[in-house]
Amino acid sequence: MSWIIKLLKPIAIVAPYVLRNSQTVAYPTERLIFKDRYRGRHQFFFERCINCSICARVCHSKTITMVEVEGKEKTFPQIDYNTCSFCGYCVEFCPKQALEFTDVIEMAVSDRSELVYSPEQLSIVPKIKDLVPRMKRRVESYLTDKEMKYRKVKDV
Amino acid sequence: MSNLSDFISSFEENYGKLVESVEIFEETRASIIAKRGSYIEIAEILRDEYGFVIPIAGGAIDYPEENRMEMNYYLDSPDSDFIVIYRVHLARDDLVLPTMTTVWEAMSFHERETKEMFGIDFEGHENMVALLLPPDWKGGYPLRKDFKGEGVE
Amino acid sequence: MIYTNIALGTASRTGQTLAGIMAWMIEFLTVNSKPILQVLVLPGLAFTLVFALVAVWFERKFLARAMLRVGPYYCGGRAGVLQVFADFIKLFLKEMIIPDSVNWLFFALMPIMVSFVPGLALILIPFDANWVLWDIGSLGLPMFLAIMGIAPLMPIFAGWVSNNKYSFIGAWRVAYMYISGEIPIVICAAAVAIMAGSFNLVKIVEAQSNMIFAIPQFIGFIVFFIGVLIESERTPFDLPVAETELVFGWRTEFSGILFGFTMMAEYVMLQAWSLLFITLYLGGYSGPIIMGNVIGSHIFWLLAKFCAVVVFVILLRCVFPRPRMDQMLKIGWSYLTPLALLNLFIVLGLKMWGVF
Amino acid sequence: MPEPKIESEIMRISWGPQHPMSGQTRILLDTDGEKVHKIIADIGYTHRGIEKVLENRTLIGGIIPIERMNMVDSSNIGIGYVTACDKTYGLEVPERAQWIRSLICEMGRINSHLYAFGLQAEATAYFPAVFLWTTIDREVLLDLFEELTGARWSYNHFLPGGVFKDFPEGFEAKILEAVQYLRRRFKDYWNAMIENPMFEMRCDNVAILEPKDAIRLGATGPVLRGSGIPIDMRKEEPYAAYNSLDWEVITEDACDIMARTKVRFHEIGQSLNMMEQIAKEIPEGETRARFSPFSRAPEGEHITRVENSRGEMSIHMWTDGTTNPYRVKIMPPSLRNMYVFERLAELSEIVVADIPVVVNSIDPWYLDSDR
Repeated sequence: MSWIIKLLKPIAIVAPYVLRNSQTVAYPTERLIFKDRYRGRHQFFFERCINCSICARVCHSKTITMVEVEGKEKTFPQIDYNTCSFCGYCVEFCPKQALEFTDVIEMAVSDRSELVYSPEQLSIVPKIKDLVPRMKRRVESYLTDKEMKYRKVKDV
Repeated sequence: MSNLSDFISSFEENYGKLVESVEIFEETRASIIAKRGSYIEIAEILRDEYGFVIPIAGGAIDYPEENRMEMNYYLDSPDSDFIVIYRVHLARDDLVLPTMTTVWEAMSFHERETKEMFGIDFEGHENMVALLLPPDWKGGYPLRKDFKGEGVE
Repeated sequence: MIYTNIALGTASRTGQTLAGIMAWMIEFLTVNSKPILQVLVLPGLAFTLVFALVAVWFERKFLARAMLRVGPYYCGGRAGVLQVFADFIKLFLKEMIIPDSVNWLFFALMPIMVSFVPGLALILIPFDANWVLWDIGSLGLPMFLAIMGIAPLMPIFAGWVSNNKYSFIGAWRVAYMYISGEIPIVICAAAVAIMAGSFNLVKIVEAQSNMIFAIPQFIGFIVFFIGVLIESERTPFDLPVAETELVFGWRTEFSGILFGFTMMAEYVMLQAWSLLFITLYLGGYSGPIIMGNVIGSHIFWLLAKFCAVVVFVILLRCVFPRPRMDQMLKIGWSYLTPLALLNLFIVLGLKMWGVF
Repeated sequence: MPEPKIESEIMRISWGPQHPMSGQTRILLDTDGEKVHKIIADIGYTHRGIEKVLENRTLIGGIIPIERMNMVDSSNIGIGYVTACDKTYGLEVPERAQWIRSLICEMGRINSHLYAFGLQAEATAYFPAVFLWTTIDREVLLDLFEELTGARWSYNHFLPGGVFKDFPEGFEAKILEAVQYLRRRFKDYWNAMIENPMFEMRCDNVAILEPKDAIRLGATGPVLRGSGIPIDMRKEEPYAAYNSLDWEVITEDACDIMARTKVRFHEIGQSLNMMEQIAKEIPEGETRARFSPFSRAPEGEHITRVENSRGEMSIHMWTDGTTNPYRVKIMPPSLRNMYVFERLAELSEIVVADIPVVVNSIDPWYLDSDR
């Protein structure tokens, strides 16, 4: 008789799973809120930068190059997102916190050259709403006793 | 032989002559530099007498300015808390070594990789085929210091 | 009485105007003519097709929930209802690639036969007391088992005709599996027939009026159910289509609507076997039994039990992994067949001491 | 009467990189239809030459390529390289940083073992329910990683001399809540998968690896501990904070696939206990020793041995005074386990249908073995 119980136990465990709601985020309509340390796209602040190019030297895959910016005589970092690995060294070792991370990850482009962000482009961070037009609400995850659920944080 | 110091002392007076040098390196590793002549016998002694049966890995390093290469094997034993690095020096122009697969069978992968990365060929290795690089790789030996990317059109 | 004579071809009611097969055919149609609704809709064509579509949709949504995801989402509102029609139309419009080293007639015919032959057996199932499409009386059960005996040959021919190493191995796996699954089923069906005293499916259902056969023949109930899983290639026994080892078993070479037919075949086989399982063990179309008498026998009960069985079979798909081929045959031969024989002896014992 | 020799013609099946269950490698099987006589592992499909890449990067810049050697378990590789850098620079890592390093390593180990479960379930055609359960349970850990380090898999939160950032406030409570949640979830795994009779039928005494063979062939990690030999680098050469946490090495002595799966399962239990201890008893203090990213590495030669989720991973680093390492020799665990897998066909009875289950019980990570 014991092996009949052994046969029925997995069924008894898997069956209630069917009643749970799905633990997926419907991306274009709902978008997760990332934690504040999330390493998304950079944001560059012209006024804080002292042009020391530590970020260019510390970058392990040499994606940051210092480029001229018209209207200013100093050179500022330009990030090539083709080879950036989002390791965070430039943000960490910049003495004046001129580079910071945002939680923008919608960076799909149709041409590789568009992925090379000039300093001006880096300093303007588009709002999530116009990056993801069909987005209705922002959600975050929380743990209940049996499953991980997603709840609405704010409407957008 | 669980203790490092008495392993060194016993190995020193038994086989000190057959080996170039035995020293403690980084206080939990024993580094033995072997002579080309008695290379396999010392390996068998290490395995049978001192119980180093676990083959961890094998790899080479290239010193172009001293015109030599060094092949080292990393060995461990279940009941010792230290590992042995069994090294041998090779002149850069005759890179030939007897294979270690007769002593530790699992070294065959590492020897195949060293052959294609450094150019040291191991006689007696039964299926010396490229391990990581594509079989039709025409270029030089990538991990050598003087490798400038030939063979990659 | 009349039908057995006609079947045996000895007597003839009307004058022998047209000789031979044509006479028998017209004779058969006039005597056995059923209202068009029964032929086309319920036990007939529409029920099979609708069940295949609904089952595909239900399985994808149900198993998605078991895997904590959503399943088809965008087609037709949030329930993904149109997903199945989208798949069907996609398969319909896809190009049918017929390899040139293959006898194209058989290659195109086999998937159709694979889903057609099990469909034949559906017309023997009694949906209500007089709601049997092909009412051949006491030949019901043996004819069903005969048709379902031919059904496994179709995947074997399909695998053979597609002339591909993987599908050849898959075809022979089908052969091993069906033989090991068929014999316990036939023995259990025999036990049910003995207890009910007749081969007529309607009489079997009526014999279960005071107690459904699942309770006295519990062992036969379990063995028959596992046999149904083996026959309809449902996980945990879907070895011929084991994608982890053979690419897709005997279905690898078919594409387009031919592949659509092979997918439908799986559901038609499941439908046929589970309907027989319900008529033999769960009291077919008779309603629930309270204090010894049947509340009301209506087709609704048959469909309700059918849905319950199909849901349980689909749930099993995400509970059990798939055994190896030799373990599978060991289950079939050294566990199911002796249990089926044991069940037969129990039934004979009950019959002899007049308990039933 | 001599036993009739069955003339079975051997055909060589290529279990190619495109096979649904093969991963990024190719396995050549000499088989006569069912029994597998010989396995030849043809690895190297994902060779990126990481050892050469490390030679033209600064010591600190090498952390990022080396963590991409095994994305699922990148923390247990990064810790090896960073400990080697600590020894090279002679840095004294503060106590709190050691505890944070152990926490990230243990969370990486759970993450990697969960992924191994998912593949194991899918290999026995468990209709990937369990694979998706593990993916969603890993989500809990990835959220913790995201909160602490900012990235979801390649964290590179380690720096020579400590870690990047300290815990965000209220992080210990989140760790404890995640640990309770995962413990509840693992009862389901144990009952639904390991106690499952069909799973036992597929896994019991299949592909048996005797202890003496395991040692001779150089098996490591759960493969070695599944054959009853308690070798674990966290006990042999304690690094990070493993000597101040109390846990024990898990071994099973059934030597088959089920034993290896059970070793991974109980190791997750141990890692959860460690996470709980760290969350409760982490000492105070700053988390990074003084270190500049451009400093030159003093001349030297150091070996560190670290317990990756798949076994012992050692790094032998030669430095010659410039900012770049002279040579870094990486000894991945999956290369040693792949050799064991090659020899397994001669040691025990394997059938073609068993290959996916056997490969996933050894759980090699092909990017790891190819470097």
